[in-house]
Amino acid sequence: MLDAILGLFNYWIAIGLMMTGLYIVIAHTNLVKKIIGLNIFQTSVFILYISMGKIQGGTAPILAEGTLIYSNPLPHVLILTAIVVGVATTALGLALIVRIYEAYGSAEEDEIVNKDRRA
Amino acid sequence: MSFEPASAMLLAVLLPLAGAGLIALCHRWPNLRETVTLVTAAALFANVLTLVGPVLEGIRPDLLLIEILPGLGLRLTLEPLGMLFALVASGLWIVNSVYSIGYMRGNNEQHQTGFYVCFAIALAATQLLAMSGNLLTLLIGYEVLTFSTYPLVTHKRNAEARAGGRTYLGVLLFTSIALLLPAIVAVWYLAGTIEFRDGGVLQGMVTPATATALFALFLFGTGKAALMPFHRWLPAAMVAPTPVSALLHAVAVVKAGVFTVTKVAVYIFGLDFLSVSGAAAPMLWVAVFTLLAASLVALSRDNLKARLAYSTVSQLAYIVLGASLATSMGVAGGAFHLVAHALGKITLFFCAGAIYTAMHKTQVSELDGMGRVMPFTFGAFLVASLSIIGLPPMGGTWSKWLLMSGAADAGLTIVLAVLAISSLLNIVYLLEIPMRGFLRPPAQTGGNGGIREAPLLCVAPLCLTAAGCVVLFFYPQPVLMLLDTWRLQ
Amino acid sequence: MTGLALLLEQLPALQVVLPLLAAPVCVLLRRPNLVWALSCLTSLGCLGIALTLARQIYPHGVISYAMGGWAPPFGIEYRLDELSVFMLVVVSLAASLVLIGARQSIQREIPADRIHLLYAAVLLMLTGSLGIISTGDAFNLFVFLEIASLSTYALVAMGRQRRALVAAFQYLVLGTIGGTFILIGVGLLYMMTGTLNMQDMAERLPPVLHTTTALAALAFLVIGAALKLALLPLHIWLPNAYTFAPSMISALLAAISTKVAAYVLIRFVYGIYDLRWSGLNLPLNDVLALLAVAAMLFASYVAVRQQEVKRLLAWSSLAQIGYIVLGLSLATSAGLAASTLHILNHAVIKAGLFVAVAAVLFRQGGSTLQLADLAGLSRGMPWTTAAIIAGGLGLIGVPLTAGFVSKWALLQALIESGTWLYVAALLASSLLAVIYVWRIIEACTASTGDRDIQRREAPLGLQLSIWALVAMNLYLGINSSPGMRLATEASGRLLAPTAGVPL
Amino acid sequence: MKLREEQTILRIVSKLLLPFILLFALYVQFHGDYGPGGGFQAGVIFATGIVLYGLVFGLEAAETALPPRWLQVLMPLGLLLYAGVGVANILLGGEYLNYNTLDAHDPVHGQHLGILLVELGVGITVAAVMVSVFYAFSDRGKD
Repeated sequence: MLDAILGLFNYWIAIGLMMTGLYIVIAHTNLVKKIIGLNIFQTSVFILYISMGKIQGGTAPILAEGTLIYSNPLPHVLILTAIVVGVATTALGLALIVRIYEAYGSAEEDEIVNKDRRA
Repeated sequence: MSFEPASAMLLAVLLPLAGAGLIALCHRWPNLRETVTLVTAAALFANVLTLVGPVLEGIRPDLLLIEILPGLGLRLTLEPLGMLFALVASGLWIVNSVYSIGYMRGNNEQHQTGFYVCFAIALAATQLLAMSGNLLTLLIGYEVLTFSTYPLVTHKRNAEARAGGRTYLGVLLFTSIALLLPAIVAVWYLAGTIEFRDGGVLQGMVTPATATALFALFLFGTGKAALMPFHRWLPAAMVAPTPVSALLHAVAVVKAGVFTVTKVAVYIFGLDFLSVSGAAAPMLWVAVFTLLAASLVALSRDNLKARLAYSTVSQLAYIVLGASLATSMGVAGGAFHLVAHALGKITLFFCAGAIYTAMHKTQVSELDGMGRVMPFTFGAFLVASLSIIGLPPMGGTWSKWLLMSGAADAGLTIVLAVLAISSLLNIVYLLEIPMRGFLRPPAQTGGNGGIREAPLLCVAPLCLTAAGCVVLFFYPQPVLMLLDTWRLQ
Repeated sequence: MTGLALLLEQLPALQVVLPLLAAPVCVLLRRPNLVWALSCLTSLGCLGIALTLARQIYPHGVISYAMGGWAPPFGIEYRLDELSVFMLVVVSLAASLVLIGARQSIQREIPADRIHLLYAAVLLMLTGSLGIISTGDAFNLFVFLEIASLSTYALVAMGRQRRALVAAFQYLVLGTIGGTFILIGVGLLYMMTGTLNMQDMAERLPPVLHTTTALAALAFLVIGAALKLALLPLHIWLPNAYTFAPSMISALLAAISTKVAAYVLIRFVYGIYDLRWSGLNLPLNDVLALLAVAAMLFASYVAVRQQEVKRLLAWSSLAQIGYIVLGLSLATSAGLAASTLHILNHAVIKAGLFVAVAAVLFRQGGSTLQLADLAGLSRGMPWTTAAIIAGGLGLIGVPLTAGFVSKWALLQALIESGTWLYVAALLASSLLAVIYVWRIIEACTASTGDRDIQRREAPLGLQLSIWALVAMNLYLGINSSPGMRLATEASGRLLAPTAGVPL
Repeated sequence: MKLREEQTILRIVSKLLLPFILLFALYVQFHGDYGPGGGFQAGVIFATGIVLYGLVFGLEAAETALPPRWLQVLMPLGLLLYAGVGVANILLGGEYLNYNTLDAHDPVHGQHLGILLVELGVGITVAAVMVSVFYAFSDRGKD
């Protein structure tokens, strides 16, 4: 039991972050907060990947005397790409929010919906 | 002409289409446009006539146009029943065109070009349907016919027309997509082919229960055959101008429906299989019910066209009945009725249109004494009514005779009784109209302006078709020969 | 080896690189007409490459291309089988036909200083879509998916109304969640198999199939793909995105975005996993089929009630997505072939309709098109009306249109599997389609009454695009044997017991 | 702005730091094939330098140093460099991005050259994008 909690703590952290992020995306009406939630959600996946690559006792994957076990560098590389994708998404999302704010005078989802309904 | 029969078949489909294009091009010159219509109609009829010889010799021209899916293509095959239908449709198109010109000009209708274009397309569809070599081709012809007649039904473009058009399209499309298409797919799945073949394709492939269900799907799915409860579109389509009603009820649409039913019964199920498996029995009673119920409704209608519409529903049930008897005599009777009813009903509608054009009357109760004003029209009406009732010396006699023989063959005495009752009902609701016209005194006093017929272009066709009804009694050989060719094959 | 043969070898990469190169050139060129011409040429080039590849792959089988010379499964492999090349043709064909007509419509709807950016985004979307289809690497697929999605968000945001911004934002949030779900799924699969090459994954998966991780990965992948695909309960982004995007972009989205997502779903559930695996103790087929049926019925019903034409078409797309998913959920060769074919046919039909709507909007102005605005269209723009009718009949599935063929194939597949309830649902959905299509047609032919709307046919470019798509629609409906054969072979390869060549 | 003129320490420190930030970016950029680093990181670090400059000295100053027009050109240029290397590989007879082809005699040298060029392309694009995102945001709301 304890093993399941402590031994797999990295997964628990990832799941916790994932749920937090998704909750923020769903529950908050503020668009900026939604983007933040989205970021947290994505970060949880980054952590999942990176923790996956770590091997106990392994070092950085640079050839050196005396080390036999290396951590897997591939997930890091992948996540680097995923981070870039995440940044692009965030930038685009924020840009959209700025323009939405200019067009509606608000960045709250319910107010925007109301304004559209009235229009 | 020395056409290959196969190319003549293709031409029969392409001619009206080309005509439609030309008509559209002649938009600005009404006289030229009407000439094109008539020339196309005449050319089509001549072309179809060239096919009669080969068909009577027992040849079945066959032409695979395109293969849509493996084993599934557009195929034209001409067999005697289709020949009969093609002949009736193309022949009556000429008459109908002449009448349309008189009617459309007489009433100053709008959108005349569109009217003639759609008419020509509808004719192309009937030719495709008549010559279809498999269910897919038939379905295509059937659907094109539905879509091309929709603008005709909603010709007036007002709210009423649109409501009628919606019912028209709704019922026809609903039945064809929800019932007919699955039936076709099922045949394709069960029998591996949807070609029309002598003796059917389903024998030995399906259980009697499945066959019964399939037959019901086909019959109800063919909404154009107007079996109750899918008959609503026919009265709804009465909003259309009269030439359209004539087309719908006599030439193209309803005949396409009953032709489909007949063809499916003969070439997909096969009459032997149909009678052995008992698949047709339930539908027989649906047809009987429709036949009687529609007659009763017709009795209660005062609007002339509505009465004729319900009469059509009832008459179509005769043909479905003929197919459902599952005897060759019954089918022959149905096929004969297809011709006889076409001639009779087109005359009746022409008359209704002529009355409207000349006097602007639409109700039966307004017709008192009109026979003296429009003697030709009402005379033709009388002749056509007698033909539809089935009294000699009119063509309808033969179809009733054949149908009754078919019923006797099948050992269904009760059907004989039904046919007799129905004839009585026909007498009541159809003969009332010429009776009123000739025997009752005119409703308004001072309306004795002598004879005031509709324009010649309206009256001539209806006299012609009425004469046709008589000729068909004395000279039914061409039709009977075609039917014999079919029975011998 | 001659130079040409050398180049032929490189086609799998060039396919993706061509639009990738063209996109920055567009940004540098800036001149609207030049940029448009370049985009057209590029997509036509992609089409040419796709066709050349198809000629190689259909007779000879899979092409494997080692990106950067690193041999698979270690390097990124571009792996083209019959299905992918089929999709390549669909996507590049749809893009070409839509782009040809896009010039005037885009010029009318987009400020001149942004047009070059729009085309660049379109080309990036094309890059992403073609990349998704070509790649054999699960992570690479994710990256391309995000490239395509990001450019799509930007494209939607270029719509003229401010609601386009909100629609794009909504799409961005849901699309990113979908993409991230796919990322999770890929990660979990990598954990279990130690490889990212999808072919390799498929081979290494069976021993670990029963593990929770492998099943969770499948769940994440399917949900992620369903989000991008807008399968019913995950569809809320789509109607707004289609409605408020610039008209021609709606056509592109309808023809490409969801179709590529459908490909991704097929790849996941048949290329990596296999819905037929008995070890796969999930009722996934049934879940997918039920969602598909729900989409077919519910979305069609909603479409019937719409007043805005683009929104109506969007809901109809949702229903058509239902057909695609229903076919693939059957886990039979016939079902998958029907889905594949419907991807092509629906792309052509819906793109044609959206371009026709763009043509109407071009003459009418404004950015949304109410049904009531269509009144008198059949008089002012008879050809466009004819195209709309042809497309509408395709949506219903009337014979001689492409829609009939795929519906026929789907009906066959359903009957073959004995799923009669689904047959009934398909027919019911077709009937609803009749109603919503008929509402459009009736609106087009309605008389204008007193209002006298001056309308002329749209410019030649738009006409060309419309009629090319309509001609495709009719051609595929009349001569469907080739398409059917290609789709059957594509699904056959995917469902073959030993899929593909050894690595 | 008054506040900005008062921040003497900030201004001087950042002026001192700026060359090193940019230099570090270049180091990360060009050392990427031996140690941790590469175009993404370098691009972001480079952009950080510009962003810092903009924050402290004002947007106008930053835009004089690195005009937005350049960025419009640099963004696609980086992408072109990246894709162009791949196309060059194809033209030299290898697969797309097969750097071995870049040097006919020494594939390893080809690898070095290839990754350097590709990462340079990535770096340019990332830096340009980052800076233009910054410009775009800080430009808002002024008018």
